[in-house]
Amino acid sequence: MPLDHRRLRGPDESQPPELWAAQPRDGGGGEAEESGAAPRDPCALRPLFARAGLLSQAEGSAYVELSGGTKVLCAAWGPREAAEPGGAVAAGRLLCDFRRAPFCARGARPRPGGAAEREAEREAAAALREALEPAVRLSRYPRARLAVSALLLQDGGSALAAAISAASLALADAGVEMYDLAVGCALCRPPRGDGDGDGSAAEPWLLQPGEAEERGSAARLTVALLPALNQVSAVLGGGRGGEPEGWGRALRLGVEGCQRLYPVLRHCLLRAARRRDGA
Amino acid sequence: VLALSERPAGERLCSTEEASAGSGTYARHGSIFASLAGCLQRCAEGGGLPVVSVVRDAEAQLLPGVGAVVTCKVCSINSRFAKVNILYVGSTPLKSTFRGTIRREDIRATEKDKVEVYKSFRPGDIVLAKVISLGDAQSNYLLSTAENELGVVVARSEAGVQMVPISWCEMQCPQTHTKDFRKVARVQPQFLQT
Amino acid sequence: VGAPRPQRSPRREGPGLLGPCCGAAPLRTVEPLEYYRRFLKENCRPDGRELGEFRATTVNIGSITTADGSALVKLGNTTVICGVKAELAAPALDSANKGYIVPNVELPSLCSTRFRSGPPGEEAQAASQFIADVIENSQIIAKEDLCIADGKLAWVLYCDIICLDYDGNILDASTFALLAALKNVQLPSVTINEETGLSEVNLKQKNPLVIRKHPVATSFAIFDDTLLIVDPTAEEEDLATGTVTVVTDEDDRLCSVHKPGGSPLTGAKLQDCISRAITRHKEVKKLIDKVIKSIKPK
Amino acid sequence: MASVVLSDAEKLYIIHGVQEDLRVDGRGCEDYRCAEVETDVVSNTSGSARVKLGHTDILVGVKAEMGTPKLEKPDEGYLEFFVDCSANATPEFEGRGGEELGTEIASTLYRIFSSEGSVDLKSLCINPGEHCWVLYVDVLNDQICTTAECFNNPSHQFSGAWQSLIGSKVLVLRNHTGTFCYQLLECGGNLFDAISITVKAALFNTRIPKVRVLEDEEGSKEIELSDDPYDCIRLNVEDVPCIVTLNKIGYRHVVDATLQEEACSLASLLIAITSKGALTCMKKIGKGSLDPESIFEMMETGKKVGKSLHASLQKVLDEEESLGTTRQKVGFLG
Amino acid sequence: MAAVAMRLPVIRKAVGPSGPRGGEKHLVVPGDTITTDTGYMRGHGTYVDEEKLVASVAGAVERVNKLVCVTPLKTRYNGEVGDIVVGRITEVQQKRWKVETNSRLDSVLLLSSMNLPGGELRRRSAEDELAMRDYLQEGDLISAEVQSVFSDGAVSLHTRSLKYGKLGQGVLVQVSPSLVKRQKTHFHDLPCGASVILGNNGFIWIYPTPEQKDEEAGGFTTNLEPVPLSDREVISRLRNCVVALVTQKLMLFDTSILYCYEASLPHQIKDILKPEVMEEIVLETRQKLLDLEG
Repeated sequence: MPLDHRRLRGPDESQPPELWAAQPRDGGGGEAEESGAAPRDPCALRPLFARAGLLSQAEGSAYVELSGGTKVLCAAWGPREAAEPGGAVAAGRLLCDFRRAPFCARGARPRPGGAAEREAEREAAAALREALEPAVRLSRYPRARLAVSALLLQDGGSALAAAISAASLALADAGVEMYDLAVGCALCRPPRGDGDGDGSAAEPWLLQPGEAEERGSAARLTVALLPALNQVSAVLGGGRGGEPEGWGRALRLGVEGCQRLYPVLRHCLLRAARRRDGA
Repeated sequence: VLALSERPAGERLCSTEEASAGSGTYARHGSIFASLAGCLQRCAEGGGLPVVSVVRDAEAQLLPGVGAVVTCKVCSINSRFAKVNILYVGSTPLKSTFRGTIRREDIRATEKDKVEVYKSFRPGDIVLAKVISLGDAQSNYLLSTAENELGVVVARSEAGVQMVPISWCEMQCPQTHTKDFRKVARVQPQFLQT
Repeated sequence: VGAPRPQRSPRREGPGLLGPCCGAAPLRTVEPLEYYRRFLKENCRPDGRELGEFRATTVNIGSITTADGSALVKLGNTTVICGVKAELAAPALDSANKGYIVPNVELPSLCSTRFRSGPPGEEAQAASQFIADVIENSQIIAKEDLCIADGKLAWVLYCDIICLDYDGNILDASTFALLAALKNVQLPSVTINEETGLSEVNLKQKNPLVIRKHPVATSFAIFDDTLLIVDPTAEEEDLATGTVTVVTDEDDRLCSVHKPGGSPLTGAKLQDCISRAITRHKEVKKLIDKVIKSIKPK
Repeated sequence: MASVVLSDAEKLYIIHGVQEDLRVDGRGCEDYRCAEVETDVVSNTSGSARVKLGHTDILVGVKAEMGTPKLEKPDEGYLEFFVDCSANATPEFEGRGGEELGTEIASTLYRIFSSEGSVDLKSLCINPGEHCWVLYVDVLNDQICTTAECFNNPSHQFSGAWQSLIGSKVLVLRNHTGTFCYQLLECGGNLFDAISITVKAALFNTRIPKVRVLEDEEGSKEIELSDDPYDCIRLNVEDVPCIVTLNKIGYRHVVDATLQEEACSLASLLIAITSKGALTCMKKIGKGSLDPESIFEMMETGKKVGKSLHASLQKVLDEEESLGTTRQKVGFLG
Repeated sequence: MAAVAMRLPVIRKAVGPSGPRGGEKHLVVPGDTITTDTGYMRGHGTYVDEEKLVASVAGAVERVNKLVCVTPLKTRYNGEVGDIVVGRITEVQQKRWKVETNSRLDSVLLLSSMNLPGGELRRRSAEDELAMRDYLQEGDLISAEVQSVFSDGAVSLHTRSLKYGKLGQGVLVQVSPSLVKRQKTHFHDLPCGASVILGNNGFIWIYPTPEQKDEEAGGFTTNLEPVPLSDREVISRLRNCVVALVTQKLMLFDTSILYCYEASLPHQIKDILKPEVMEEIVLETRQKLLDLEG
């Protein structure tokens, strides 16, 4: 691995204390019991807190927090001159950046700038762009670029979905013309204790899983919806195979979840608009 | 003009039969939707359909469009064109500058072949210009000053003093009284402040 | 949680000569330095502060539960978050009885348009080095305290400081965030099993870090080579001819003076900076004590 | 994504055609182009395959090497993917664009083929926590690789395994100049499906040498490779999925889109389907959005098409195997 | 019904590039000595090395009196004045468009070399210059004639005839330019119910036969009505026939295409592209062409 001179480096190797915990198996088990003890309503949404327009330097910004710990901050910048004039003239470009704070997850601290971390961030940024592009009226911004930066401060599960919601709020807050907001929602399918998931009808999908549920899941899905137009702008999921019907149900559940989250985001934007007008 | 409650982007406002889509809105599947979070306005003109638009008061994000009058600062000149940075669209400041070009043939409306760029603009000048094209893959915004009201509004002499226009093509330094050539804009009365 | 200073409501208007200078473009964008000078002549700043006035400072501790300690500091608009993650490693060969503190400042593209995404730029690298120097010079934590078993096991404290909103003076904000986050750190107890020689971690039993010193940074911007203004905004930093940062601890001792180039400063002016930094230290210390106290009872 | 620029009228023609279930090349919406599959085309790999789908031409090589298992999964081996989207295939791949597309495809492949229950990763484990097989899967998008300059272009990087192969190609070119005198300047499209089919075929073809773990009295372990080159393990590819990409064009969707059709599609759905019809991965790609109902329809089509895709592929692979060495290889220049 | 057909590849011999009166071509590869006779003149694709004339490209040797050239077997398009080409706009520049014509260099279409909407012949004004993208934009296809060839081989086009101009709905097939036979006309309304433009540059445009002649070409309003299914079937069949012909390296001209079309009729359109079907119908076409030669 090439040495990273641009960051201060600690020792070559270090382990999170959890690895040395007195009874590591027990610790993990206790947690599972915790979530298993009170079987939650699979359709329950975790309360979502959203606030727009809180950063001074960004033209638009939003913060989304899911109870359970996920915290995402997003900044958006309106049209700027495209860096390279040779690009498409007819429509603007949307640039997305996704960063994970080194302390955002439990367990080992990922090395910032490491290959695995860069790859994960690049993939999340691409997913974010996929989800947002259909929502933004890029044709209104010829020769220009719009930029969105997301920073995941704490990953408590459903992080990408929260980032999609936050990013679309930030874009709207920046006054970027949009067809609709993009609302993100995540789901996961817990592994079945007996026999492997054969995709039978009873298979429960959990809406907006927490970090522990996500970690132990057999399959995961993130959906983004443009609620007013009833269009799905992002579908990203994978895991142990299941009947398409099962995934279809998950999609339906996710779309429904997005619709339920929409009023919260809408309200948040209106509050920000009022605050702005009042100022 | 009637201002209604605030609307977020994506909200359905009305059907296209009731009104036509104005700024900050778009029409799809026979309905008009908001594309900005802001105040809804309905504006009826004559006998036609009312126009609905969504207006954002705070720092609307503008792009220089064809026909817009922009304020720009000259960065560099050569014999064929002047390169400028666009700072304002109308009276709205841009959050970041956009690059534009004023070609020699677009500086003035008459006697185009006699125009010389360095007798019209100097780096640092503040110029009012109109966008004539968004440009192509090689060039950026094409601007024109071929109107009486367009051209240099602020220029400094070599002594560093703001010069005063004395004709449509000359400005004078109040300190050293040296004269310099410029394509001077006929400044509208409301801007006449020193 | 925090103790904001009373915000001066209605923004003070600048001296009355700020009419549009040309067409539609006001002075602030066309001639920003001239614009500032007109304010400074009147002994005030465009945001309504006096030259020696700090922005409202707030601190929020422990909001990131995935970190072992965290703090969010706001200095006016400038917002900085610091998360500390503790891991275990073998001590370095040349200092067998010491642990590690690894600070890194990140200025992501999120915090301002002036930064690109990708690896840390010059300013972030300089800030990381500054924080590392403050840790070293002030002895905020004795690295010996981080050692668990001589030559075998020690704590590594990764202190990641991320700027969320960049409106100037990130050194003050970062130093403060680091201090507040370290005060929030709870480390699980570690014992070495005599028989197996393996370490055992008890996640249930946690102890706070011993904070030996409380370094506080105070930054000044130098305008036109002479005028000192405190706690500069990003705009002020850009227009200034130089900046200077003074770090002091609770015993009024100087930990660090950071003056990266720019216009020269007389000894008397520097002395003035130091004494103002000492005053500032008291305010900040009071704030942090209050915040720590407010979360302790539970 | 590699793409072509079309005029509005050309797009309209394609969109109307899809509406009428008659595509430009005469296919219906759910028809694949005729595909050619051949395995064991590169001698110095553990397994390889080449698939031609229209003009999309994919070569995949699998190399099994011994490595250490990942920390979090000590009893499993793993797969690594490397995708080379050479600038030769489409000019769009030139520069960083190709690299980006390459990593995007690699991460999608990783997501699909490394997902639980695809390849039996446990069978790749030699001894837990210490040794396992790592399958390096190299994907080379080998469209239009028939010009001499493309082989001699030093800026063009092939991963190590292909180096020898390139040399042989140049030789062939020198000897039979006449056979390469024309080049159909048409690009393929449907990269994901073609790659997944090729990967599956290459995994089917993969043979991993059998090894034994010997333990001496002190507990130190030694690994012994079987002397017999035919003594090897094969992977069970029954549950390895294939990708079916469904491109939304107008109000309908098509499978196996050409590059021109891809240019008319604003959004598409990528679905990974196993031979039993189980869905293991799905992903929307493209600038546009999809309405939920059409996603359900696309999933249905994907399942149906995916199943027959697996059936046809398995049939060809079995046929090739039954012919054994009697069949003359075409190789990658056929 | 979903149809997925997979097969093992089979080594196939091309039916052969030898046209009706082809005869054996003298094929060379780079480095081959063509002649040691110093009386010959060095033409394209050759160089002189120690008094020997050596080929610098792979292709067929052609002699015109004393001049020896090697025509590359695979080549990009080399423009000649008067050629009919089909090209795609890649860039709108000041006063000109850049056009992709499969040449080594981009071709250009000057604003002054085209008929303005309505076929007006007038001086181009500044407004025309700013509205260039409204006439032709990136991705648009045009048919044009080569007006001049620059010394570096770049081609300048013109569309100053009602025959030429922006193309509407239809299908483009790109083939090697060497497979397009030079003919008096490259615009053909085929009796099977569709039209083709056989660009000398190897761009083949297949489109529904326009009802009114002068409106289709040269105009700037393209017909955006859906093409009827029956026309589509003919166009798709023609397209696949063209692909089959070039795959088997048969020269493209109206008769070969038409014969191939007729030979393909027993097959479903999508089946034409199956290798064995391609082989069969192209053989049949070739036989017919040979019969025609008689």
